[in-house]
Amino acid sequence: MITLAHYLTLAGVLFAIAVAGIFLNRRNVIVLLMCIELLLLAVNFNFVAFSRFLGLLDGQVFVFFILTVAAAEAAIGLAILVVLFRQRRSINVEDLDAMKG
Amino acid sequence: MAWLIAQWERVPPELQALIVVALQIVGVLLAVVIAVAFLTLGERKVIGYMQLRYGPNRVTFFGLRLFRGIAQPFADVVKLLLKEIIIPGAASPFLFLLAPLIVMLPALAAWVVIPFAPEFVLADIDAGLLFLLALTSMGVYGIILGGWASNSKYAFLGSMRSAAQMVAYEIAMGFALVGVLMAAGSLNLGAIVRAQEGGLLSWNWFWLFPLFVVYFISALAETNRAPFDVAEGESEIVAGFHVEYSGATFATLFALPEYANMILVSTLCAVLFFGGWLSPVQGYLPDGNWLTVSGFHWLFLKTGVFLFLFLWVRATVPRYRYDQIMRLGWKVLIPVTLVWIAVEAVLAWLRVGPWAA
Amino acid sequence: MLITILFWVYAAVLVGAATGVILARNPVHAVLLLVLCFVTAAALWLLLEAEFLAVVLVLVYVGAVMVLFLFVVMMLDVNVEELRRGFVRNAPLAALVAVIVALELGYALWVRRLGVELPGTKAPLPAGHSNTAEIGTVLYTDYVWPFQLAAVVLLIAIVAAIALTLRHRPGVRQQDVGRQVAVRPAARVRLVRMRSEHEP
Amino acid sequence: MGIPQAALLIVLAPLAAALLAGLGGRQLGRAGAHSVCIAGVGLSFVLSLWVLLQLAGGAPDYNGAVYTWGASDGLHMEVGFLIDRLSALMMTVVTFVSLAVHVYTIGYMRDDPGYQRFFAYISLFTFSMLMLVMANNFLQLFFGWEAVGLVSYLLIGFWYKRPTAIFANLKAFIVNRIGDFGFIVGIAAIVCYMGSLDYMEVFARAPAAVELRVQLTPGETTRAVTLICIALFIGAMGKSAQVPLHVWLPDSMEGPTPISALIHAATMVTAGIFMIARMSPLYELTPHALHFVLVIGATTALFMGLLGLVNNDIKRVIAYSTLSQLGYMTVALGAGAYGAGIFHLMTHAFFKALLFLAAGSVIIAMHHEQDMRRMGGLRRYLPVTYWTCLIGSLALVGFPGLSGFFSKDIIIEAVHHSPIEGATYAYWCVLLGVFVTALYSFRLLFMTFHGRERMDEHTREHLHESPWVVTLPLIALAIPSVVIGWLTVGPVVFGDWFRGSVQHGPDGPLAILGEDFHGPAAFLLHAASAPALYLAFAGIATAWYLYVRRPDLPDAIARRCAGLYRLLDNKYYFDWFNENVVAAGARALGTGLWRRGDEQAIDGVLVNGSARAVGALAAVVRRVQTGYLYHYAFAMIIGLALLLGWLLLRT
Repeated sequence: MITLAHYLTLAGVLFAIAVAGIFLNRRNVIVLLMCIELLLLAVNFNFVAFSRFLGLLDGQVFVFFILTVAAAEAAIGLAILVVLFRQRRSINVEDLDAMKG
Repeated sequence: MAWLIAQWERVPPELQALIVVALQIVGVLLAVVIAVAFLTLGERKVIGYMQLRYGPNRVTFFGLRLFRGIAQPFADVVKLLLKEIIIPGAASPFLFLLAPLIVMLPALAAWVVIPFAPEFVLADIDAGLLFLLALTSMGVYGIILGGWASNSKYAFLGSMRSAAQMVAYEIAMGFALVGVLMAAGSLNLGAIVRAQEGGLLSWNWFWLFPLFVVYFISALAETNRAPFDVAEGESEIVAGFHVEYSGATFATLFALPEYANMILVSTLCAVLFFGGWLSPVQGYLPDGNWLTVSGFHWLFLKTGVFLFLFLWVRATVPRYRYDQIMRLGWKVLIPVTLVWIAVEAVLAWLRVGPWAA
Repeated sequence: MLITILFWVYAAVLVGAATGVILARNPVHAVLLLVLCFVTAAALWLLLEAEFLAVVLVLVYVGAVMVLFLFVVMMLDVNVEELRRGFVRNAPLAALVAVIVALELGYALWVRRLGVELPGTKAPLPAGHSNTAEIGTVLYTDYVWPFQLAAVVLLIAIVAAIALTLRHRPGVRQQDVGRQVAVRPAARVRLVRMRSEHEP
Repeated sequence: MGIPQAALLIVLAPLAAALLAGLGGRQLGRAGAHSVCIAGVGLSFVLSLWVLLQLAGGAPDYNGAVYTWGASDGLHMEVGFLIDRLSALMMTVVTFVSLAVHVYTIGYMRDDPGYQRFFAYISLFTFSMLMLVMANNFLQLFFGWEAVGLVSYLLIGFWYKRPTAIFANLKAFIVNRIGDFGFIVGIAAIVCYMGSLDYMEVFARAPAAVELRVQLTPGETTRAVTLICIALFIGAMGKSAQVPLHVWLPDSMEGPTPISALIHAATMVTAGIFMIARMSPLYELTPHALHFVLVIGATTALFMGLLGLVNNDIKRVIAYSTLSQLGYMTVALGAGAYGAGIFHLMTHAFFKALLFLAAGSVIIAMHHEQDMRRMGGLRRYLPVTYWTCLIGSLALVGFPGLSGFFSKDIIIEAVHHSPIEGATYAYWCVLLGVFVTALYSFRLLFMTFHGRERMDEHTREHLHESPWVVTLPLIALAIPSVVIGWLTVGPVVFGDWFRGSVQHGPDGPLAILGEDFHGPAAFLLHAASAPALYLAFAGIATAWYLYVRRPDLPDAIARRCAGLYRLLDNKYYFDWFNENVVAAGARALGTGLWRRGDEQAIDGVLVNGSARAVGALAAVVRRVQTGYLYHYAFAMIIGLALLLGWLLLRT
């Protein structure tokens, strides 16, 4: 039988993969954004699983809001990315160091 | 026969159910594919007559002159399947081949939630309408990938146009569906049909007429049909996203999904706004009359009418320009749906019409 | 039984796809693999009987957000090779951090337990149960203000995205429907009555 | 029309006139401006008189709010009027003197370019004073108080191109601010301890609050009501020019003479006196505060009078006289004889305004020459001015039967009978003050109008009596100067005129005096047995001897008593002290704060120092802040891992 622990473990593995992805793709902003989406997906997994196994709906409502905010974040993030690319002709994170002292 | 039944009894019940479902799926798919085949023929004939020409009239079964051109679809299928599949040199082969499948899959998968008759639906799921929306939104991937993987600027431009157009009209379409689900109080398509019981004027189109119009126009755009077929605008970008495809890949990327989608949205029009399998004279004639009996034939008839509308529009309306398409989608259709949803909410609040109960 | 099989299949696909996302050489492949992740995740959520969220995940993420990603990836002329520099050099560190995080999570899950009955299973929900209706009920009553707030967040995101990427290109002629509609024949055509030159 | 409507009109008429003349002066023209202002103030005067007669006829007091512009935590901030006999009397006096000054100004300021502005100011001043007098709450009182101060600032510096005028108006403003600080502390203390701004509520709560104590210095408590009264009196010291906050008044003679008459004789300086009389229910609760008031008043009365003996500027002599007379009023208040104080205020308003206007008339005739040493023998050229001035002087010194006689004699007697600590000192001060008053008054009169004509030829040829707009107010003021005391001493001081508005202690001096009072005539006879009258006559005689008979003698005395003369000539070194100790100290403090505090501590250490500190810190932190997005992402993730680990390992 599939238990709560199965889902939580799956989410944990997903989270760890996403963390590794952030380290690996440190130059590519788009993949970074995608890794963040993966992180959120892992978190959402936990919410949904707990919601199901605890019999409380609030977890799912929370996932709903996370999805909303993540969608907004992705939209704005990509818009910024496009503007950035127009300015710099690059999305290499190492080129985006205007703040560097 | 008895032996077959006995063998059937020996099969475990779970497997039995699986086999039944699989057979149903195969049946529906087969029906859809055949319908697509004949729709291509129908399109050519209808437009031909509208434009005062014959259309296909050579290929027949065994030389029977009665239905001239009736075997044309089969000839086409054979031709397409036998042709060479050319993969462009600089293309990404995996994605190039994957794209047609991605386009085809949602177009066929959507049929599982369509209620064909009062008791016949492959998957009677609660969130049927959402499922439909989710699936139609996936179709865009195939087009984008097809265009991108071809590594051709015409294909890429066509796919971009198509994708933008589909994303834009999906919103208007979604809002139109919101109106429907508000009227029915359910996302289940069967429940939506049952909520429209009671004859021609109790169907959704009457109270949701603006939404119906928006839905139909969006359906035209979603299927990339004329007059919204700029994605394959021959005069500008050769043939759009499928310019590099040939043979079976062309058939699955272009012909099959497009016509399958046409049939699907026509069916959905019938289901969502025209009472699905319900009889239009229900309640106007005494019960038991053969005309008032609900059934698949009504759905078939209504779908046919909408398909004819599709063809009619293609034959008569000139193609829109791209910016005009975007304008229509964002600045006309979406506001119309928003306004009508508000009106509908007020009507429901005031308990007018179908919300009186 | 069926559910168990489906879980393992989907879980395997999910983990594989996620690994593919972070390792993919081509960003387009990464996006597509991420789409696969979302689709399998939606399937897993269906197993968890969260149909609404599963469908919404596909609808919103697969249907909209990832399309956006795909657009951006395709339209930006990205030098992929240059972005991959340091990939191998970072791999050990990445693996280390990932393993640490995984170990911590596993420790929390399997050793500390955090007061949750982990091995417990749930009976399937009754037949007439509608997850969508339930979420709707909660969302429009208890969570109505957060819901409105989320709507505002989305609206701001729309406005911000448009404002950021909007640019006016000089020299582009655009159709002004209002002016077209406002045109009157008198403003365009002048009818002149002329005497014919030859007598009939 | 009832009293409330009349009250509103009384206040608004001068305000409207001021606004018209001030904002639309260019359009109205000179005649228009003065017509509007005189009409406004005239209306106020007529209505005030009507209200006074109504109240005298037994109409009930009016106490009500016109407009509430704020309520906070039970504290109501209102515009409201309290019209009782005290305020009605004040209103009448203020508007009458103001009207006289208005008319007089037509002649005095005839050639001034700021004609309309001047009329706007004096009408505005009248409005402010009326707001002050008619207030029924402390906030409005404060409003009027400050408005009066503001307008006096504007008026003293009316000739803003004269450096001395600017200096004088700044001085008046600053000194008044010091007093106002005390005043607002008093009001704040009232709000704090009584919880209300309304007079009647405060008075009603005051007896219950008598035992409230406040700890000002460690280990020592003071009664809150004493604190309140002394703080309020400090405000009154500023406005009513009591020692040591008197220094602004003589200098303020830089303003045009009508202002001197209006502000520094009849109205503004009396605000303090009026306020303390109004607050008599509070002052009656605290003998300590009364003691303070009494001593300050007595000191002012005598020592400011002495200064009038040595000054040669005609207006300044009158100004010192005003100071001295204000001292008398304050003494009356300190002795608990509030009615006597107000009575003297009223009589003084008439004859002091008269004296100022007469001085102004002289100044016009002398072409703005104010030094008495260049005058003399003017009575032949200015007969009306001379006679009215003589009447004013006689009233001032207390010639039997004239108004000043009654008011001053009552004060002296009241002090004599006062049980307050320090009354003996005060008694001697005011008694000697009578002699001094007579001396400087007649010194002024004799030096100006009698004796040798000391002006130059050119001036002498142009000497002539002032026009009727100048002399008419003189005559109009001379009449009440003569008769008002006789007519009103009975009811106002000893009758029940102020019952309800001013609270006298049951065993106060006025009660004792009242037992012996049997009408003005009897009072006159009774006074013959007191020393004050003879002192006054002695003063007049001395003045005559010194300045008519032997004009060379004063200089000789001055030479003989050089130290004393220098002390008086330098006004007891108050100005020197203020200039060289207070102001210089403040300047030194300011410079110190600027150099040490601002430039070194704040700019050097706090601003630049913190900037440098941040810069130094940033130089270190900058190495951590690489600017690379992924470094931050790494930091976050590693931090997350560490946090998770800490959470898990924390048992």
